Amino acid sequence: MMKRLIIILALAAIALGFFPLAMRISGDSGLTALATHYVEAGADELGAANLVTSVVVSYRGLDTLGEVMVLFTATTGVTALLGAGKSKSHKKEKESERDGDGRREGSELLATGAAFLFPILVLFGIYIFLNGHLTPGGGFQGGVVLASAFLLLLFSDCRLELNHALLKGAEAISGAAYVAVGLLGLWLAGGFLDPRFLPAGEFGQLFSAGAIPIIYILIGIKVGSELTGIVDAMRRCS
Amino acid sequence: MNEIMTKAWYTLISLFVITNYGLLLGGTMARVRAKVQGRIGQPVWQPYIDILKNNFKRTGIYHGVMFYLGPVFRLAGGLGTYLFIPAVYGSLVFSNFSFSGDLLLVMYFIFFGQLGMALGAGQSGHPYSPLGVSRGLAQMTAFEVPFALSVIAIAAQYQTLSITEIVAAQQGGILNWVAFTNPLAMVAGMISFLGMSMGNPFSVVIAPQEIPIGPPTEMQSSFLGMLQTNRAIFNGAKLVLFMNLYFGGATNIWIMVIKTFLIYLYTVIVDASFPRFRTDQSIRFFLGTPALIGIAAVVLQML
Amino acid sequence: MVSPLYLIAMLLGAAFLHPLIQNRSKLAGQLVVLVVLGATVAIPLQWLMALDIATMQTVVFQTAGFTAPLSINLQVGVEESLFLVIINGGALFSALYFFRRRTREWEGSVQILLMTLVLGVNGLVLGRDLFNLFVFMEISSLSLYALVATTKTANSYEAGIKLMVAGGIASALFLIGVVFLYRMTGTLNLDDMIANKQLLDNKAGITALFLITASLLIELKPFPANGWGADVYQAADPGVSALTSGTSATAIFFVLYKITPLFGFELLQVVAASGGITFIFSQLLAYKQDSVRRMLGYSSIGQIGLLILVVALGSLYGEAFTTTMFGGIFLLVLLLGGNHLFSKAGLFWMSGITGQHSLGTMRQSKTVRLGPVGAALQGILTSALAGFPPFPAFWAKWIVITALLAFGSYWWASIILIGSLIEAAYLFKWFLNAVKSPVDPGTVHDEVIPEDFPEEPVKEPMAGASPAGIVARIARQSSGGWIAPFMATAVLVACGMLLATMFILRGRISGYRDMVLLLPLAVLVLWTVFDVIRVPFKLQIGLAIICSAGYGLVFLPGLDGIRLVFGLIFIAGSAVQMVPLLNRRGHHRGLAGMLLALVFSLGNLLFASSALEFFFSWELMTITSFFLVVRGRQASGAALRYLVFSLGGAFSILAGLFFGSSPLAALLLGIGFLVKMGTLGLHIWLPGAYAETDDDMSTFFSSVTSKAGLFMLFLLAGLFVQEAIPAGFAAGTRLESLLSGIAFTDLLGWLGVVTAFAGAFLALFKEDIKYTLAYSSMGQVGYMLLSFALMSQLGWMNSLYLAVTHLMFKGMLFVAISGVVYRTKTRLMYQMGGLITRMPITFFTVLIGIIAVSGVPPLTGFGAKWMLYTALIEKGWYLQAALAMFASGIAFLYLFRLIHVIFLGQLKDEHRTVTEAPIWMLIPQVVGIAGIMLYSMYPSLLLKPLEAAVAPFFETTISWDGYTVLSTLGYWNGTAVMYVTMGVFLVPLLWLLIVQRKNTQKVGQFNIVYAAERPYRPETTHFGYNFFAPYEKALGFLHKPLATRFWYRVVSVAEVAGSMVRKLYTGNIQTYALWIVIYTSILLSILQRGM
Amino acid sequence: MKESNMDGLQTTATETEQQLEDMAKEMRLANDGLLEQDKGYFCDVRPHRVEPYKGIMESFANWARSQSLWILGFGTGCGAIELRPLMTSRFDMYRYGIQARPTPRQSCVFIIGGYASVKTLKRIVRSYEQMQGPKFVLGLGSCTVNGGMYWDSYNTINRIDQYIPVDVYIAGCMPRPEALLGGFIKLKQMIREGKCEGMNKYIDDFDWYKANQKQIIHDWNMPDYNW
Amino acid sequence: MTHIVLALGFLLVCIGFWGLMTRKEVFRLIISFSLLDTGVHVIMVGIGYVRTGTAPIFDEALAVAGAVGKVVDPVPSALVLTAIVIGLAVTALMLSFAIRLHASRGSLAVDDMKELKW
Repeated sequence: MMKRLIIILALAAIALGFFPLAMRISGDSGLTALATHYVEAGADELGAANLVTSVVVSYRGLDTLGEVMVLFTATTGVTALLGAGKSKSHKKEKESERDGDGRREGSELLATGAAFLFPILVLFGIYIFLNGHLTPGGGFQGGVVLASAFLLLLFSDCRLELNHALLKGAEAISGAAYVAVGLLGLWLAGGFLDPRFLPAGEFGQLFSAGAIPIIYILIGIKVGSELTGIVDAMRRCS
Repeated sequence: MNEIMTKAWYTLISLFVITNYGLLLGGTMARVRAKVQGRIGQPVWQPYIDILKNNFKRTGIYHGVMFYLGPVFRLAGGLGTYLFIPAVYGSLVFSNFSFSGDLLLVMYFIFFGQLGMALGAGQSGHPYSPLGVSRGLAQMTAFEVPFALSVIAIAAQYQTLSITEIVAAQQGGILNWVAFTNPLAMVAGMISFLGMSMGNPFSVVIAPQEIPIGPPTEMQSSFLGMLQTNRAIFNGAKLVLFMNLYFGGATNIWIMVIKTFLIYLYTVIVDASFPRFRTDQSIRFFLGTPALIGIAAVVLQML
Repeated sequence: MVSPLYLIAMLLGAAFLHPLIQNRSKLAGQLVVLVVLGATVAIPLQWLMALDIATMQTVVFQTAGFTAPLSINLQVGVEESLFLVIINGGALFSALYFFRRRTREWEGSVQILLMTLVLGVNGLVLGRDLFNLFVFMEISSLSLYALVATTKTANSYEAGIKLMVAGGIASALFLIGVVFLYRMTGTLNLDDMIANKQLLDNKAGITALFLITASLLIELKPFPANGWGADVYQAADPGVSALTSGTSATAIFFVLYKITPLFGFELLQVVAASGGITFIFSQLLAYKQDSVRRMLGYSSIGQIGLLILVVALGSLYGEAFTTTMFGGIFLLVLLLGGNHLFSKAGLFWMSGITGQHSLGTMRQSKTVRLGPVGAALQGILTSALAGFPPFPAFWAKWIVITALLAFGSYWWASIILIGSLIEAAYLFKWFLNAVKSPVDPGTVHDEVIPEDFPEEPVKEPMAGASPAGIVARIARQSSGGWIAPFMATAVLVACGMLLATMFILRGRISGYRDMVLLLPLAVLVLWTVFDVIRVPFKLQIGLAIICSAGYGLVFLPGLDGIRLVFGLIFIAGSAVQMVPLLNRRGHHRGLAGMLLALVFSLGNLLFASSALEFFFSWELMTITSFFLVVRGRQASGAALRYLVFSLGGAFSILAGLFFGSSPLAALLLGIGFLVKMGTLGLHIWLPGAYAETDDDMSTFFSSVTSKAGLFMLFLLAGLFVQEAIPAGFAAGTRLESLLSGIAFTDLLGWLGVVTAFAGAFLALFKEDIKYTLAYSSMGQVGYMLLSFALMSQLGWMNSLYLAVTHLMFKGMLFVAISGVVYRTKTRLMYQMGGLITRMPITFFTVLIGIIAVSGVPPLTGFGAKWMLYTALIEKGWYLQAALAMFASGIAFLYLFRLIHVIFLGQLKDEHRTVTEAPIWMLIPQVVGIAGIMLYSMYPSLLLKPLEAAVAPFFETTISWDGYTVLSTLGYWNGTAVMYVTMGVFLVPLLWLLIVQRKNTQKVGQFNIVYAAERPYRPETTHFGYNFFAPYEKALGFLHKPLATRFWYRVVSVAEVAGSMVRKLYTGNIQTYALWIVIYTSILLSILQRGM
Repeated sequence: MKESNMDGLQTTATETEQQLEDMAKEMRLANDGLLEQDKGYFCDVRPHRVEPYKGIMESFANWARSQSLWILGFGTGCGAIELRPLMTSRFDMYRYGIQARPTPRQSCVFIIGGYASVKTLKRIVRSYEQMQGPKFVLGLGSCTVNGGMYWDSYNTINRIDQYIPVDVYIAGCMPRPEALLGGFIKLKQMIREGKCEGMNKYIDDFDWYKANQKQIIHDWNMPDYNW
Repeated sequence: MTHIVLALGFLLVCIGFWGLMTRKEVFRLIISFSLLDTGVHVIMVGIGYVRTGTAPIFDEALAVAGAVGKVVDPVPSALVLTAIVIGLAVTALMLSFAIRLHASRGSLAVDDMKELKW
């Protein structure tokens, strides 16, 4: 009880501490100088309709690269953690299968639904990251949708074995390609991750905004494969 | 060269006097002790005969080099102690080698003989010898404390450590003696003198039957004779020292004889009338009242 | 100049492609990692070459083709480059560690994670965009999270989850802070934000800034919100812990360092407080630890806390720090951070390689005992971490304390010093547990009564002497990851040497006098090379003797007065005392070099011209002598005490050096020097250190090094003539006005005489011969102190006289005794006896020695007594004189016991075949005897030079009349005394020889009167045990180890504090979270209240 | 050594060595009563005669000896009870230069205080041998003469002079202190006359004495001569 | 509006903290952590809010010219995107830790995680 009290007090103190922060900010103060610049010049500079995408992929491209890296690190970590138990859990799985107490088979409904939805989801995912510079969405979102497609597939068929080499390959190649694109920017354009080494194209079109779509494609593939990998690792382990 | 020869003669005379005086004093005191006990006692010259007899022993044994040298050290200590003290104030013959050092030298030279004897006793291999040495040394450190305090008080009083000058300062009447000008120092010093002379109640060092007379238990023949000679000389030296420190010294040999006799008489009477302390008791005794008296004497000089 | 983007791109690409390469060839994958990490070190090095270091040039790299606030930029400057070299170097060594360890943890994923971690930290160091920093922080954090789990134990998962929760909270706080900062300043760029700092000068701004700071602090594991951190260190693989503590934490710290320009006064204070509290409490916690890795973890946390403290204080007191040294605060950060990174990582690796887990069980198990190489590595790493010279932390410590004290920031200075002391204590405790033999009880107790004497060390086969053998050995040892700590050590040593050269020379090479201070370091290096190429030990020692003699010949003639006296003691004394070592067989690695370095550092005390030079030599002396003490068979407890006390003293000196000539300086410096001298109350290290050292080196400690403190007292004597409490200060109460009259000299005098008494008294009851001598030395030093404190001509002469003669007779005694111990294989006196027949020369030495020590005329000792008492009475210190006399009486007791129980009495059966001590041990004895005899015969030979040395300081109170020295009180003619003594000795001797010429039979040892029986065993006939039993009965209450008890109490207070504090760490993840929240909220409310 | 003997080389050298060794062996005591490992603790030199001084010197020495009789304070038998009154003021032996010493090393008179049991005899022999010569023995009481009332006891010896030389017997059972003083005066006379050469007698008949002693003392775990 | 969003965000953060400190199972801790993270994201989005602003995507409805004042701040949106992914990564890692912990200890109770302390 005492502990609860202390917790409540500590939280109250923290909340009180946050108070001046919240009071300081209001929605009326307008954009910051930086945001103003982005809004005013972003479209011209990069040619992407989605300003957030411009910021994410180009202005703050390094962040995104880092973000990909974070995800990659997490995947590596998850694989490192869960991968080791692979053979053991496999054996266990087989044993439990023999005992008739194995993983529950996906229901008919799920199987059918998954078979039906899978291509649509994949397509949707690809759509999202292809149009990341135009509409809400982007590489990450697309990648997640892709991964959810595979997740659905994995749910429906518990014996499904994904092609790990392919996953790994896709992951590695897309990541390396992203870095290569960044370097191309450094060599051919203004700086590292500068997408403008490709022509900006026509504003609002699919093939526009320089290398941004390429980057988003790579990110989409990478995120998709990574998340799939994570989910798969967790599935096989638990 | 002539000077050295003269000094050598003087030294011999001085030593001759002190040896005979010490021996006779010892014999007399044995008689005094006998009187206290209601006996007649041994002849006055008995110490001479004992020393003669021991030197006339036909055989002897020794346990090793240090055993051999122990009595030599002891006698050297006694002789040296005496020779560093001016025995008679103003006398050329009895000034000895007091020019070599002051009171501190004498105080530390006493250790010389103690150490040598202890080493000789130690090499005998007899367990009782070191037992006696242990007791003796332990007791010695204890009675050194009031004595040191008393000496410091005197040194502070006269601002000198030279025995000659201390004696000189006490000339001119009985009231100039330290015994009267600095009675506390005298009391402390005289109590520690009891310990130094190793009579009762501080005689546990040479407990005759418990640790057959302690350190010299293996000593015999000429070794023993030498120790006995030293006993006479060393006693004389100590008496002369205390006389010089507290009782105005002596301007001629007769005054020295009288004063030292009286001082010795005092220790003998105490010896004859008290039982024995254990070693730890005597240590605590000396570090108690006598030390406090000594401190009081010193503090009085500091004020 | 290579763009940092290539660095990042390279790491990224390598990480991404690694799985593919790994699939092809495992080795290729590993090589890629090593190459890439190597490149991460090489690139910053290239930057360093391209940049202008003097002006701390920085170059900014933009990304995405836009300039800074628009896009993310990276900054490469001298600071970043240096840090990256260090951090990446550490990571590279880590990779090597993993690579050579070849454990199953070293999988492909771990290699990737290592690279991502390095990527993250590189981004952290280079990035100038706050959000970008967040991303990189997350990369490194995630890598760490995953790495923690590499041991695949339940504990590591548990620790990982705790770490992630804490890290999650931290990143949440960081995010909140970042967005608010963005909103308030309109930028995410750090430089812009610093330019617009005034925008943040309000409550919300401070709060947002604080959130970021708090997040960083939490990542750096502040007290008390750091239980999870310690858990991680405990559970993770040591290699990972090394990365956590070194690479990751250093980088995050660098971020904190980067954003400090944003901080206002209040925030800096809060940060400083947090850092300081973390530092001190972590050290307390570590002190109580049993688990090595957790202990190291706490140590890391503490060190980072110290870094934070230093940075915060540096920004607070900017000018004080920047004016002192080049680069100002950055240099400090670099030194401390780099030192910590390499040494701590090295120690973590060591713990991993040798499998050290629990301090408690290490001593019992024989498997983790370190070999010579391991011990050397761990010793160097530990010394570096503890801040001994010449390692970077030493210089940093010096700068920090200098600056803090210059600024008057005493509390921080004392916190840093106390914390460092505790740290040194537990680190070296670990070191000792790792290197000491199982025979060593390792506890800290007074007297060891060894059951049996250990055998001679097994002689190492000299098979590896050929070059091929050396290569093979190095290769063998470098497998299993040894390469990593080795490299770390090499880096630390190299940096240390470089820094030492830099600091000591300070750009001036005005002559060999400056170079001489570096000599100990050169010696250490050179003799280490000797060890590696297997130069025979005897040759090494011989060279050392020649070198110290050469040192003396070259440098001493330039000195005069008191310096010359001590120079002779330090150098000539050492050269002679080294001779017994020639007796040793087999190979003793590091011994000769360490010894010579000690001699040279002692000698350098004479040449130190500035406080830094002095302190450098002093600390060098401390650490080298510690490593010599450690070599003793059962010395670990003693060595630890020695180290802690020496270091405490050194810290006291360090603090004292900056108080000019105020009473405080006198107090602090005095304490430092008195510790070295081992005065009562500060002495409890002394008996153990002197006694438990190898027998042939005890003499060195007792007769040579103990004089260092005295020498410094003489040098700074002017400090101590003032009053302890200035008169103006004590105008108030009666008590104060009473105290104000007390001069330091009075205190020192009493301390000296009480030490003399206590030393003698404690020596009295020791059965262990070396303890007896050790306490005896303590007592003798007490006399020296007393004489020094007299501040009169005679007093100083006596102090110097004692210093010289003590060198001779105590050196002689220790060497003689070491010979006895060497032959009899026991240190307990009552087990010896009757050795006079077997070792006559040694007996004679001891005889001369004890006569000299006890001050019995006619030998030199009496001169000291005479001068002492004369000076004391002249000064009016009567009671001191009386106590000194009592002490000298007691000294006589133990000295007699020493000679009796060993050499006289009954010879034991097992010693019947004992022979005289080896020739090498006899040489110093003979030299000593010759010296003593010469000075006994002609004291004026010694007294007159001493008089001349002291002459400039005091009025003359003594005069000469031929050989007689006259004082105002008395006189002493040493020559005459000698002649008279010889005369009175020879006469009875001749008489005895004549009378007892014949018929005197030498008899056997059992031919004694034994109450008409015969003795049966020498053991039961030898009186030696508890020799002064009556004394113990009478005055035994003085024998109670009050000082020891006091210090035990101090230690146990620290321990209790540690164990109470660690109750905070319940191991419950939720409590940890609660602590984080409480920590944040409390700091926040303090901060907001402060506005 | 032996090998070189057999070779016949260096015969003369080895022979002289051999002779020297033999001589040394003669001077040595066998000390058979001791265990082998104990032999090293004791001096094994054979005691030898010491001739008195010649003429007046010896007379003077004997006078000094007779005037300073230090007795060993060792009560070997019941007769020792009669020794104590000698120290009292009634008899006051100090008048005659007689003192008690606690250690045989410093004593010159050994008073055998009555019967000597077998066990005591060993101590008597030891103490006697440890006294430095010249040394004198007073047999106190009849038991020392012929065993007295214990003449047929299984545990006492009858004649002490078969084991150590006795200078003066004081007959009686018990003799009074006065008789003891009488014995001392007799002893003094004899010393002055130079008749108390018991010490040399003991050396001369050393083997006989030893044989007698060893016949009685069976647990002879001491050297043949206790220096 | 901003204040409401911010308050909501902070409330979520506090709920997350509360959950972290009171729920007794690792899985729930992870959920609490997600809540906390979500709260932070809400705050971030709330920060970028501009009254009457719309999404910063240029299309027929939003011309480049004069867009200032009509759009919300794109920067926090970009940031939150990254933050979300990072949160996801952390969550994934946490979950796999939980899985491993459960496999090795057989329990996910917080009170069973006390092997390491002091």
